[in-house]
Amino acid sequence: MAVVARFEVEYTRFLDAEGKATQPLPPFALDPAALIPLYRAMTQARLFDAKAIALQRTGKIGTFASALGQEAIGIGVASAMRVEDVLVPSYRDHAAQLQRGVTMAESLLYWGGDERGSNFAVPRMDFPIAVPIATQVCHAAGCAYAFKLRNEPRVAVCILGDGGTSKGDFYEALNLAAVWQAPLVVVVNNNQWAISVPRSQQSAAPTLAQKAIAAGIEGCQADGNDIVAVRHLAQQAIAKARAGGGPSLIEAISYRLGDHTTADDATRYRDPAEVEPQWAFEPIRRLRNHLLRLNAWSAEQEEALVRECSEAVNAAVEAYLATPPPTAADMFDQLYAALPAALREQRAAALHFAPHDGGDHG
Amino acid sequence: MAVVARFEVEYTRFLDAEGKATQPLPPFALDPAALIPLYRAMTQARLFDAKAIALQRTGKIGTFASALGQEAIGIGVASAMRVEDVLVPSYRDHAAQLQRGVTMAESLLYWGGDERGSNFAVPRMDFPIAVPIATQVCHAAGCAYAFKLRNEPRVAVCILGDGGTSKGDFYEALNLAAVWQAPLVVVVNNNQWAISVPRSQQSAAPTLAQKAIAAGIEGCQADGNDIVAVRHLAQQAIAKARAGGGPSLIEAISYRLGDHTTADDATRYRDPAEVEPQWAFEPIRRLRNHLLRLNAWSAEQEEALVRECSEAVNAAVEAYLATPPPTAADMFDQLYAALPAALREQRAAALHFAPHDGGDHG
Amino acid sequence: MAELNLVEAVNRALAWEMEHDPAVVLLGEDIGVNGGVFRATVGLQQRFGAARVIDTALAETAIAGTAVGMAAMGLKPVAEIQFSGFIYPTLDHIINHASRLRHRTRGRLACPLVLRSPCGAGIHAPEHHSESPEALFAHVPGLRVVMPSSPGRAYGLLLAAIRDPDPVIFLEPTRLYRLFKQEVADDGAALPLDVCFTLRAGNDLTLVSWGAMLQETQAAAEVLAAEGIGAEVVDLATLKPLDMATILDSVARTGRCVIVHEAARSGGLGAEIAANLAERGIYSLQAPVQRVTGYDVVVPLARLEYQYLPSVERIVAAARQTLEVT
Amino acid sequence: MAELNLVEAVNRALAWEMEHDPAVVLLGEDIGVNGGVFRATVGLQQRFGAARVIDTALAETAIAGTAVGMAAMGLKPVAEIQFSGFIYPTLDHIINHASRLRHRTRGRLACPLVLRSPCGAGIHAPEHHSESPEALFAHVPGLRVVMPSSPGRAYGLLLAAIRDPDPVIFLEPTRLYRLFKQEVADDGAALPLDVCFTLRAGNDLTLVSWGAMLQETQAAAEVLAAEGIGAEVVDLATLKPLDMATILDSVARTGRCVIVHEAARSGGLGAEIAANLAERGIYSLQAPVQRVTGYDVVVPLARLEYQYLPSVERIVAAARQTLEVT
Ligand SMILES: Cc1ncc(C[n+]2csc(CCOP(=O)(O)OP(=O)(O)O)c2C)c(N)n1
Ligand SMILES: Cc1ncc(C[n+]2csc(CCOP(=O)(O)OP(=O)(O)O)c2C)c(N)n1
Ligand SMILES: [Mg+2]
Ligand SMILES: [Mg+2]
Repeated sequence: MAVVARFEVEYTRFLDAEGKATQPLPPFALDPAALIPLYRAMTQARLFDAKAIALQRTGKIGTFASALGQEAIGIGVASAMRVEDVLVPSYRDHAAQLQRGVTMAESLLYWGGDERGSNFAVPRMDFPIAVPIATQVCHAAGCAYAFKLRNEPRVAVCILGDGGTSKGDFYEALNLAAVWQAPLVVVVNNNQWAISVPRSQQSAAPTLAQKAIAAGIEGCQADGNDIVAVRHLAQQAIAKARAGGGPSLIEAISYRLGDHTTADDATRYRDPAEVEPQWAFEPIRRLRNHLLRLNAWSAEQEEALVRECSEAVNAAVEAYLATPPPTAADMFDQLYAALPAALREQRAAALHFAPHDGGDHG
Repeated sequence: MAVVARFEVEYTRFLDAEGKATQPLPPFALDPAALIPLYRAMTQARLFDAKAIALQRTGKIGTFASALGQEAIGIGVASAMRVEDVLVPSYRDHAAQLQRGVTMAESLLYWGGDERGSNFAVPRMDFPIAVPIATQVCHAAGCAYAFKLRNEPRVAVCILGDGGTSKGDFYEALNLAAVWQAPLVVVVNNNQWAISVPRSQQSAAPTLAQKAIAAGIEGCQADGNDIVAVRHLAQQAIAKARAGGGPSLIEAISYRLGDHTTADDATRYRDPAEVEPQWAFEPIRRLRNHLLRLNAWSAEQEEALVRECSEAVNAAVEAYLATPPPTAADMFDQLYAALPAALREQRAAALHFAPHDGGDHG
Repeated sequence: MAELNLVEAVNRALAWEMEHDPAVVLLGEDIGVNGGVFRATVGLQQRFGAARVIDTALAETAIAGTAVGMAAMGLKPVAEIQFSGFIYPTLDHIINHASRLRHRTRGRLACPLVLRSPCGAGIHAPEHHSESPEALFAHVPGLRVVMPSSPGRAYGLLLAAIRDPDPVIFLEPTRLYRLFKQEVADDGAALPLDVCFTLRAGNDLTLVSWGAMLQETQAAAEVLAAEGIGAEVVDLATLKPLDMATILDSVARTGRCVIVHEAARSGGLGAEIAANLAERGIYSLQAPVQRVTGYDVVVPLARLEYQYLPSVERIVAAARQTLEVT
Repeated sequence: MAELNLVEAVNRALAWEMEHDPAVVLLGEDIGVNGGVFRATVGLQQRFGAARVIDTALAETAIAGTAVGMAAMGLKPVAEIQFSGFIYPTLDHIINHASRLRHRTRGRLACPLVLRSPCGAGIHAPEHHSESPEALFAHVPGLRVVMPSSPGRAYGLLLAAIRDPDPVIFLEPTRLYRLFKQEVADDGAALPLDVCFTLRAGNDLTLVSWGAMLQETQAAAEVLAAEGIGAEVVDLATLKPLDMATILDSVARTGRCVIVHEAARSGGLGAEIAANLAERGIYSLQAPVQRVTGYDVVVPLARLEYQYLPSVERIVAAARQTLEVT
């Protein structure tokens, strides 16, 4: 017997739960001008999140998947991307999407049940949310291939959940991207739960980062509630991908503080006593503590930030609510580049039978 | 940064290409009474294989997938199984199937285009050949689950190719089986080629054994042309599974000496100069050299063995050729446990339009 | 007899069969501790243990594929796919293996699995949660496809599906899960597969539908009845194999047929019924067959879903058109 | 003009479009060095490089899924699935993503991919190599499904498929790959999608078919012609969206229709055509519609495959039966 291959998985954290540095920080993490936008973005995402839940409760949008407590992943990853990179997100990635330039009104439109919400005005090439778990990893690998083929210095960045790492799409895509040495970064938001299935039942693998080994690429773990760690590892992986170094996998360990979605009741399967202590690790407080330590943040700034972010949320809600409803024609008009002749009659019928007020009569 | 997980992949070989021991041998490998049946089985499989190719060339069977040079995998693995275990094979696993008790006539019937060839008289619970790559790993995991649930000390043993390790089914099944700690052994016949795709393009992973790490189970490499190594590792993995130790993955490294199938011409994509030296590593010669070293084999025995095996092949061919053709009714009669009323008319029509001689008029 | 809604009826049928047949196991995502996202399996893991009510990892291909292995080894797996929009990764195992394991081994191995999944639109669910994929399965030889339209039929048909020695795709209309209750005797009595149920007799036209659409179809029949028009309403129930005898019989009497389904029109199962009428019922037909279906578009997100779904108005309009022909 | 068989025509079309559009890339198993197991892509990797003719690992889900990503980023991927029996793992990406990417982003992103696959029985291929899955795709809104029946149409339709801004499933009948040659001008001229081709005019009945079955269908038309019966033969060519106008036109003249396809009968695409006749052509019909199809069974292994496939005899018998009605 001879050992023919050896592998290691490393874990990275810069800030502990109290926001204290556990090791020398990367330069950006000492620079308030770099940190405050991240703090702002996380705060904005969390306030948006809370409002979206409230809107769902009052019937103004449909089911919504909160990212509460996982904001450092979306903001950390998206802030490490360039404009011309492409984000390929899951349904829990509005933090990343907002950072990329998707508007809150667009996000609400989507969750409100309107396809126009995925017609982002800004990140025109970003993928829409993927609901079918892990399918987006394949799309991201394909995007990355396109960039490489055309010699474009762009990176495809994909986010999925811990549950998603059980799905064939994830493995197949990583394996192909590795063979291609395509500029792909895959981030696993390991929030410990896939609806009611805890991480321990999702896989017998002690880390999810080690799934990278199956594809022959690098995998590492980050404290996913430490935005410094997430952003640092994402930056490294994205730079490596951009430089032709191929794909990487980052497992960002976080915790789903809320229900799976507004349609879920986590108390059915998860002891609230398990959740309670996890609040101590949440990312916003942690970065705030770090900023305070750097003397870069004040109560006034906090208050102003919350006010601004809340106003922005409210403006988005208003814009959303003011959006005229889609019409029956919208079911047909973007299905194909041009409406096939065979569909003309159906489109006419749909318009004929459409309620006159354009409303939803469900 | 801290290392949170470490992994190794080990490689096992007992006999080198000349059949010389490279390390202390397991007891069975010193026992001619244990070795000769393995030698016989490999010889039988190879002669069968050669005949099947000849039958295909003369139009007596359809496409056939030769296992030339990979006999140690099928025989090594199947000989480590108990009768009550279940084999879940791919299309290249007739060596394993014959060892399990499938008859050569049955195998020919299958390759001759007749479903009855999968109605094995002996290993009644073994799966038929899986043509859709890697799907069988899921089936095997399900079998293993059934054994565990019923507390039966049985093991599901699955074989697939190197190409198959790129498919989602493989990863999903391993991951589930690992969570279940189900009695499953998965053997990868890494014959270096998936039709025209070389191992190096199949995955960037330096070993296929390391794909086990993604599922959190043990993976190891064997010299797949050394039946002592294959059988030894298979025995260990099967015993472990039977004892409740959960699934394992074995990568058996071999080489596809022949074309992918009779429908393939490997010279289109593979330099014959690459193949030539691989003959030096083939498993039958290797075991013969070992037997000779043990003074357990003679030219007379060899001659008698080849004669017997050839006769058995010829008898199987005769039995196959003498099998009356299937009838149009066979398309219907085992589709459901009982023919649904809706199919009666179609069955009658099929019989009505069937050629009177029952022949194939394609 | 208990008053049950459809999802409770599903739950009772599963419980009954697990109680009486130790070979029955359930597997799927969130079906154990959580009792299923729709609560179809609520209480079953507590009652029958985590080994028989298996919370799986997130892997639909392997859910179907391991169910094939379990079934071949003598278990009776009932796998749940959480929403039918996530059923597509099961198709390979269902089509290439489950549907043909018996055939390809000439009866040596069989595949008595049930693949359950909620289906259909109308509950304002997120993207990919409102699909009606029945036609994909109904085209596959070797399968049975069943869709109940009431708590009672859910109970009896699910028992029949589990007991059936061959694979059954069992699609449960989400919209009906909690829509209404019915008295259902929890007595383990199965209903027959492979036959339609005539829910309402009538001599003026035949309305054929299945699943949730029977709500609109029956409401349409009421509207017509108020005008003195007798609509016979047939619930397909087993979508494959198709009991055309009942439909042809009905149309032989009524001479007119409107088929209602929620799935996209082209290549939907309504086509198969209409085709049979064109082949074997044409002399009975006094008017063109009509299909009232989902349009040939992606099921829209919530705000348009009721413009996609066939409405009572559309069904009545089609019926009237059919009746205008003399 | 060169004499080409169907697989050569496919090869020429791919080569033409790769030459003229740098966005076109091919991906699939064994399509590069080996030129494809049927040689459809032979020479293309040599000519256009391994970056544009990608030999992929063995992963159909990812072949489809990465093609979606490539297409969204402006490439025009043409993915090959080696045999249509292995196409099922692509369905999730085709149905849940490719077919609706344009719709769900309201036109912001599109998915101009082509999924090519050989299909059909009749070449004594191994298990799972003889499937006819067209009906599964033809039910999916947002897709185009195309099946050529001659080298010339393979060339022109494949060019059209690649140029089409939306996803196209392009199924190539294996049995036709080398069956016959035709003069094909390699001039980059596409044929129109979404329309049928009338291969033979006739006034006594309409035979509708597609793909390899047009061999038997045209042979049946010959047999009938010898008896003085004029059969019009329509090649569907684009199976979705369906050009019913051409078929209804023809049946308006002939009054009789026989639909021929190789896939299993129930829920096959023939049902959609017959359904349309029952809805919109019923007053033209002078006899029941007939479908001559594969039976509702698993495509058998080689020894029975020609008992499964519709034969000239079966088509002629159906035609005669149709004509007997007066
Ligand atoms: C293929 C597929 N199967 C099932 C679902 C239903 N579902 C939605 S979210 C979810 C759990 C996902 O868990 P994870 O990947 O950990 O992501 P998280 O929701 O925790 O962010 C499931 C099962 C789905 N969306 N897609
Ligand atoms: C899902 C699937 N895709 C494609 C094929 C066609 N095919 C048959 S064998 C083969 C290569 C398999 O390679 P490998 O897994 O290494 O096994 P080997 O043939 O070398 O034993 C391919 C692509 C198939 N049978 N199944
Ligand atoms: Mg999670
Ligand atoms: Mg191989």
